[in-house]
Amino acid sequence: MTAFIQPNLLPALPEMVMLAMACLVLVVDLFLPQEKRGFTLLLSLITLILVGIATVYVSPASSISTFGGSFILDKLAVTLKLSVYVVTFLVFVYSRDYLKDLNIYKGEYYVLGLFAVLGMMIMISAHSFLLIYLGLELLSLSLYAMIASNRDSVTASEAAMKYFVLGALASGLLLYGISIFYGLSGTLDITELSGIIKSQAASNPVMLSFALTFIVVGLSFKLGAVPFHMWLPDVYQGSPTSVTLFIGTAPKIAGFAMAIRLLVDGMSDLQVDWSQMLTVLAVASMAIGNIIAISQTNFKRMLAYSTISHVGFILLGLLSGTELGFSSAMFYTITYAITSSVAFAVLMLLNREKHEAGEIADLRGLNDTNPWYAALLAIALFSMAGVPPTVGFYAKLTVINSVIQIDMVWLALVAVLFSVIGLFYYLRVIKAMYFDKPAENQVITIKEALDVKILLSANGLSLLLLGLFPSLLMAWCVAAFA
Amino acid sequence: MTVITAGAVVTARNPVHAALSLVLTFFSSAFIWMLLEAEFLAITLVLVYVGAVMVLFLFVVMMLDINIARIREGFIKFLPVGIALALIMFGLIYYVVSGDQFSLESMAAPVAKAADYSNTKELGMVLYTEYVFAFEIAAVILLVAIIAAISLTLRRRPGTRYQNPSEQMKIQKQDRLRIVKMEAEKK
Amino acid sequence: MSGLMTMFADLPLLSLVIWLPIIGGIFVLFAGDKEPSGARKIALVFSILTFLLTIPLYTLFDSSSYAMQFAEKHVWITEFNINYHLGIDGISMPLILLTSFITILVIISAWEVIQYRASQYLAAFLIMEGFMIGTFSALDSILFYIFFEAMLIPMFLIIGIWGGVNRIYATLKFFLYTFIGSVLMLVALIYMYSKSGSFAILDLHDLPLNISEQTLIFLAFLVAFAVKVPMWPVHTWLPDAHVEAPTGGSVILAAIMLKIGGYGFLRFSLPITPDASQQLDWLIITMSLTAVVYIGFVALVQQDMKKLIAYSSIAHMGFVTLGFFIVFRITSTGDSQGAVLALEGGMVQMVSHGFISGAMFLSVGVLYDRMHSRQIADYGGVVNTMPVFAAFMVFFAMANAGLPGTSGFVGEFMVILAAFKANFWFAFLAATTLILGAAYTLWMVKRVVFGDIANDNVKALTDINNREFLILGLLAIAVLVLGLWPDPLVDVMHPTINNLLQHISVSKI
Amino acid sequence: MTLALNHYLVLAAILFSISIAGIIINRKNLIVLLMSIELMLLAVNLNFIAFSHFLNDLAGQVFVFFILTVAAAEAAIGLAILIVLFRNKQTINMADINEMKG
Amino acid sequence: MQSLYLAIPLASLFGAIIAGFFGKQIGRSASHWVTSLGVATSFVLSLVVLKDVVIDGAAIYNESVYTWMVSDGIKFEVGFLIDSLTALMMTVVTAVSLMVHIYTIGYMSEDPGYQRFFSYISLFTFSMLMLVMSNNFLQLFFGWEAVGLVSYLLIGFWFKKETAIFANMKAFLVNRVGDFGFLLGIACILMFTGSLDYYEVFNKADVMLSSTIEIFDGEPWSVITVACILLFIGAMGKSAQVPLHVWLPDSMEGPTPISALIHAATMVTAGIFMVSRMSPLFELSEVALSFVMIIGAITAFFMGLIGIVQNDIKRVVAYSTLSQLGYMTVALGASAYSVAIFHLMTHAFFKALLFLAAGAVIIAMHHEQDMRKMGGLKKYLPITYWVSLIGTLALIGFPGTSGYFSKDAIIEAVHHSELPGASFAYVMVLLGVFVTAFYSFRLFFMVFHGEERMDQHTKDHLHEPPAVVWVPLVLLAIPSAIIGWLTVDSVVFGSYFDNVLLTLREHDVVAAMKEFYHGELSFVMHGFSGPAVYLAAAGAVSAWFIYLKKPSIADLAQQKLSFLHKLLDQKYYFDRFNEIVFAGGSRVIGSLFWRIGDGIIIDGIAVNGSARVVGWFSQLIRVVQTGYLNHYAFVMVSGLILLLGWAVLG
Repeated sequence: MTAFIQPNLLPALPEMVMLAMACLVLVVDLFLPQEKRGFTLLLSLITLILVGIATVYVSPASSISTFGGSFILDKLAVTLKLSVYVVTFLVFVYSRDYLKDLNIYKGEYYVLGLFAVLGMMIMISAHSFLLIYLGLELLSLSLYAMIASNRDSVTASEAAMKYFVLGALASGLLLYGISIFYGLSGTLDITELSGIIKSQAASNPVMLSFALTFIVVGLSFKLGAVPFHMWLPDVYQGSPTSVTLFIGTAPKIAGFAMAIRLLVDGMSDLQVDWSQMLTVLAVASMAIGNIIAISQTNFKRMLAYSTISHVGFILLGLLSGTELGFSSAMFYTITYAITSSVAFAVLMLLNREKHEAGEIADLRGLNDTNPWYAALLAIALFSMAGVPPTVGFYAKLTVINSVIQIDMVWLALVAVLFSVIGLFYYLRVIKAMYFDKPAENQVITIKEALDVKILLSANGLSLLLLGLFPSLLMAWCVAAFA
Repeated sequence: MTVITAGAVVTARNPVHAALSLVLTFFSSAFIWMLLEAEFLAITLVLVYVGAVMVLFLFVVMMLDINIARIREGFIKFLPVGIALALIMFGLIYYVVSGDQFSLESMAAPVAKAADYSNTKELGMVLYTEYVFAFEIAAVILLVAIIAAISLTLRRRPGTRYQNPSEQMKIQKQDRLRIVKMEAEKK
Repeated sequence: MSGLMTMFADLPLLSLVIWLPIIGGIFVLFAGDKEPSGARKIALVFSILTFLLTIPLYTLFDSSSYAMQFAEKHVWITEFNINYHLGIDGISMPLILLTSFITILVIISAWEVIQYRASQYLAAFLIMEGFMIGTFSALDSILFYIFFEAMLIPMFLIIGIWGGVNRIYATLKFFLYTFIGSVLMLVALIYMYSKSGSFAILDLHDLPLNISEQTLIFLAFLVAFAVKVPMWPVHTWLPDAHVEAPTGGSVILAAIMLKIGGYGFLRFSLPITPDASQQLDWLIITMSLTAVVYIGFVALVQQDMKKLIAYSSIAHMGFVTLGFFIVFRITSTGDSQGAVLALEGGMVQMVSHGFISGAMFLSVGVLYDRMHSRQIADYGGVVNTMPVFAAFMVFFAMANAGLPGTSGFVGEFMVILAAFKANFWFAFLAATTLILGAAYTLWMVKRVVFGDIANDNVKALTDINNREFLILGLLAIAVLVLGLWPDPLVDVMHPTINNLLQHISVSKI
Repeated sequence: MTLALNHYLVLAAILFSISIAGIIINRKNLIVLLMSIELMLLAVNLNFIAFSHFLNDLAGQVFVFFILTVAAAEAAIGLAILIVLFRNKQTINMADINEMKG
Repeated sequence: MQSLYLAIPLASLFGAIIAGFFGKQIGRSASHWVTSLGVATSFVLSLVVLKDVVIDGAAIYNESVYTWMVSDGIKFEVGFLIDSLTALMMTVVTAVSLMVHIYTIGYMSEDPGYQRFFSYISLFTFSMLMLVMSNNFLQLFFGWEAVGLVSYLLIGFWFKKETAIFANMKAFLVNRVGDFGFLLGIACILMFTGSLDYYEVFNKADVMLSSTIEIFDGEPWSVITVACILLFIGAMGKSAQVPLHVWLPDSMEGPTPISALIHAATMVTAGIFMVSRMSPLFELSEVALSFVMIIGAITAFFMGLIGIVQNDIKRVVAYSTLSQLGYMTVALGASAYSVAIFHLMTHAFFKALLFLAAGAVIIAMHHEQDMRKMGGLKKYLPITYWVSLIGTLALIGFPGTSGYFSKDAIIEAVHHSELPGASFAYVMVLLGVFVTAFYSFRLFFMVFHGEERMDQHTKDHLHEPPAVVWVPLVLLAIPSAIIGWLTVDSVVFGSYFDNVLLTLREHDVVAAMKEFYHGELSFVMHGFSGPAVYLAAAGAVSAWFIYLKKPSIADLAQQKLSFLHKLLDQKYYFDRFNEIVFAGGSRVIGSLFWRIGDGIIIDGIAVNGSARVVGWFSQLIRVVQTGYLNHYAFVMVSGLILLLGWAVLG
């Protein structure tokens, strides 16, 4: 009987705070009447701030791990967690009025959101298959529920169902891969695993790459890479926009973390294999995402396809297998999350009672009625398209740089050519906002709350700020892999 | 046995039959797990799955009034493709796992555990020490499942009538009483 | 005066002229449309201030040196060794002055004409001015690229919001066309960065590259800049964009944005990939000459004034690229006389085309504001009702046709002279512009300006007002001065061009 | 005959393949789909336990423990969503669930 | 000295600017005063210069005024070269211009564009002076194009007239064709000599002589020949030589004073002047000289022929101008540059006279230009009649008139020339003499003699024009009559052009002629020994016979020779050809390039096509996203299997 060593709990402080607060919110919310729901939001936001403080408080100089090595806290984790908080914070604030309009302004949204954040935090810090799996499931389950939360919506429930089934399938595949790795190594711990893979890489390549494939598929599903993207358009379109906003932002960061933990921390010796696979996936994602997006008329669905193409770009950074590439991908992921939060937020603002704004046509003439929001959305779209001086340009620059550094110029060319195709559909949205006149019957009035306006403006302008001074974020991303 | 029942799960015409086949599959798997000295899990499988989850499934199946007749249409169309895919899948996995690496020669069956070995105890031991964090998370996951299930399925049926006293108190005259002014008829 | 000048010398002038208009644009945006005259005044003040600030760039310019002057360098993005590095030499300085000058005119030209969202319109131009100046003064290729791309956004909006009926097709085409070229350039830049570890343009000049690398990089640059210039056969966006753009947009597009392509060839293609440039010069020369001849014929049959001028722009820009790339043919004759002439001719042509095409578009704008038609057939006998305007129009048309004494002549003259050295047929084909250019321009003038009053609309025309007179007059003076005495312009280029020539004559392989 | 690890793995593979076939060929009934997923998890669990046994390492069993937990939670949520869906569409026929496509 | 030279063109420019920009403010009379005084100043100063050169024998002045541009070590300058040739040209230009200014005061007095007109002709004087005074090719080209511009503006002066604005565009474009060659010629010279300065170029002419250029692969041509022919193409445009002559007759759409000034006396002779100026180059290339001579000869004869069938009074004079320009060109080709310049000078006077006289007739006839509606004007317009007679006699080369000296010298020069084509040219110019005499007197008789064919209303208002009109006529008639006698000695046979016009000894036809030359009188007498005089007389007599004595012959001839008449009436179908082949052809090519090249291939297929392909592809593959859950799963699993297969088997 081995002596039980009390694990160092401190690194997990943020998680604990989050859990405690989430439960608090849950309980408090039960006793709140509908009209005081704002308090739930406030409490949730406070939670995020507290957790943020806790994260900063525990942030280590170098990486530390605890719980028998299954939990790790390093610079990467801190940065990613903080960005998750920030994005979630934004999402929560933006969602308020939308939820009210849709009459689903309930505590569950925030509680589930907080739990999802907890799941993401675990994914980010996890350093064993088990924790990764659990974090992933915690996140996924929360998301399924959030999507379905608009219970009267056919599309929402359909989206939830599709997401659920495919998500379960994907985690089944992931688990299968994990089981094979377990069989090969006898361990669930990623640090130990990487050592074992190192010793087996030469002797047992087929087995390893076989197992690796499942892992990659699982990851690709989470990120939404082609051909494991099928859920994404339907889920984006079908979910309430507030949830789409959430799905489209923070979980991407978590997914990225998962990819780093699994592929980089755990299987860096299989890099040749997963690089190749990711190359295929990246090209397919950029191609399919961009091309299908062209023929979309629904804004959310279009953004879904655009997300797929962006995933392709993130994969570009990852597949390069260099520190530079990882930090680029990280930069890309975080900035993409920030960018799409602006896009969805503006869309949500356009939402009116009984009419869910989602079509590109709904944006017509926005510049005439709300020039400021039109400008913000335009900035976001240009950023997604990678047009300087927005941050999207810089993000693309870094990932393309990372593939060129490994002498894959052709891949860079493919990437930029598809980004040109991509530009087209972003421009179509801008066209609708700026060049078209609003239809007679749809004068868009935005009920803007001041806090939303301020936050959204700051959010939008941050795209420019980061575009001009990418070092503000890039330094962190580089440090995370130094 | 497991295989046959599993096959039955996916091919059964009636979802109830499918569910029952699944129960059988679980049972047979539990035996295999026993064989592999994972007694605790085998029992859990039976208890949790057969006992709880599958019952839940059956509940839902029964609860939802499903038109069974329509359910089988188009089944055949996808059958060949599905089977082909499954066969390829299996072929690939078989190609990999049936290799020498996992044969008895390279990985002998471990010596059977002593009689006083308690799988449950051992499991409990690690669960609350090494995997305590994971355990907590699992708890949270269940919590989320509860919240979700409740929030999704619990609803005020629009058909049911209930009183809301505070609403009733707030009633004003003009809400109930409509005074219609009529113009005097003119010739 | 000298005290004042030294004071200017100490300022970060380039940064000022880049950011001042951008800040001005933001001010104008906030001024809003409630009181459009306020926005207009702010815009005008900022554009004039910017122009005044660019004057010291000329007066303080040391035209005996090829070194980058007024240089500013600040660390910007450390992760990629990207610096905020500005500086100008003899080929960028004139273009900056051109930019700041033309912007003033554009702002004035919008004065009463643009009523719909005037503040956004003016702001777009001011912001674009900053970007364009930035493009010309950037010494870091990423900085260049950012400005290069960023200016597409305001232009995209200008055409799309204030443009004509078919504006959406035109503006999308414009944006996508340009973007496709520039992304390839980006890849090339990053590739070179991976080789050299630097994005500094001057470092790239010295970066050794083998011939296949050079060829690919050259082609990437070619696509980027050829689209911008635009060269045949990637020119088709330009007529569409011009036709649909509002007057100011056309002016900026023709007068300055096209120049960025030409500038790019000088700043990037030639010095970075000299060997590939030499090997592929036939390609560029063919494209340029095709532009001159083919486009000349196409311009001849246009029914739309703006389209005609747009095509003539393409043809004229053909001289720019021709001038830049016949250099190798000239040097290979063993006697390099003519090479400098060719390069400087291309440069002069760019500046002069800036004035002339701007003036032509403004002239068409003057008509359009009155009649709301660009169709040549709708006009006739304008001289009867608008004599002063007609005088300007004929003058600019003559300048467009390359009449000596106007700036339009200088560049073409220099390039044709140099082309003769390279090959008789180059000069022959280039010189056809004398005929074709005159033919399409004068034919248009004949149909629009001369003749008896064609219809009642023409009869109702009123002659240009003081504001329009001011714009056209300023341009006419510029065109004339440059035509009668181009030396001040050419003089500042000598060291830079000589240095460039020296540089490209050394193989990188 | 002693069962080697291979045999268990092959069995798991068969289960796994069946479950995949089940997901694909099942065009009509969502519930069966959910069951197929349970089947897949079972296959995985079998893998884990077999490995755990042959490696003489408890970690695999712990993992299975958690998978079971999660699967239960998943089933609960899945069925909840199913009910929501059914209430909205009066069907769980997959062929009818294609509101969104393209 | 330089300021004097500078003042000459600037005086005219000043007038032009004042009248042009401030014409409205200063009014009509002030406009004509300021411009006429400006030109008068130029004229007086030109005389001073002429005196300096001729009498005082001032040294050749060759200095730059300012540096236009320096590039590539080549100095592009604006400067003056003042020698005897320049002085002569300046005097001729300013003299004729002054006359035209004065004449215009009367001629245009009722035109609304009065100030504008004065501004233009002053501007023209300035441009022409810049052209002739230039010491380098750049400035030459400047002036060359500037006079073209003013010509354009003046032909289209009555911009409401559709024919006028067509004619001015045509003139400009045809000139541009010439300039096209001219510019290439300049480029050729610059590239082989490295300079644009006349003297530097002439000094390096041997470089050009010794170099070759392969315009077509494997066929080295002498650079000097190429350069000279290219330059001459410029001259062909400006001096209206076949086939670039088509613009000149149409240019008669402009007001008559400018027909006199620009399209007869000065601008069209710029080509002649230029070739003379370049004599040190042309001398080096016999091919080029032959080319020049043949073109000139064709022009001289065939254009004269057209003059016979024209009924528009100005067009007859215009074709005569063409023909005379041909004569000058022939002289150039024969290396008799001084003779060409001599004819240029005399022609300037008598042709300006003829045009202005025609103008006087036209105003008298209330802007009727058709000769068939004139006749018997002698008694109404006596002064005009007499000056016209002088002009006509000078034109046909009546012995003793200025035209006689110059034309006869040309014929003699050609006669002596031994270049290929000279004998052809000789026949042509001789026949040309007959033709010239014929159409000149045809015009003369149809206008001033015979029955009065005008209507009554016109007849009632016929009267001699005002003094401002007839005084210039008289002033021009004097030199037309006598200037040949006065100057032939020095200009052609004397030393006037020594060191200015270069003739190689083997080409020196003038030297050959000198052997027979013993003073003006003997020259006149000598003429009777040649065929020219008799041919001229025959021409005059036939004209008298056909158009006065027996007018029926003309109609008969027209019927009998209908083919020939039609050919001439249609001007050898040059215009038709140009309109269909060049103008029409360009438009067809343009349309093809535009609609097919740009529209279909580039935009349709490449640009929109690729966009459409992407769009189509997008529609195609979005079908995969069926919305069915099991399809989704199918895609995912397929992806998995592919990856697995690749990982395991690959």
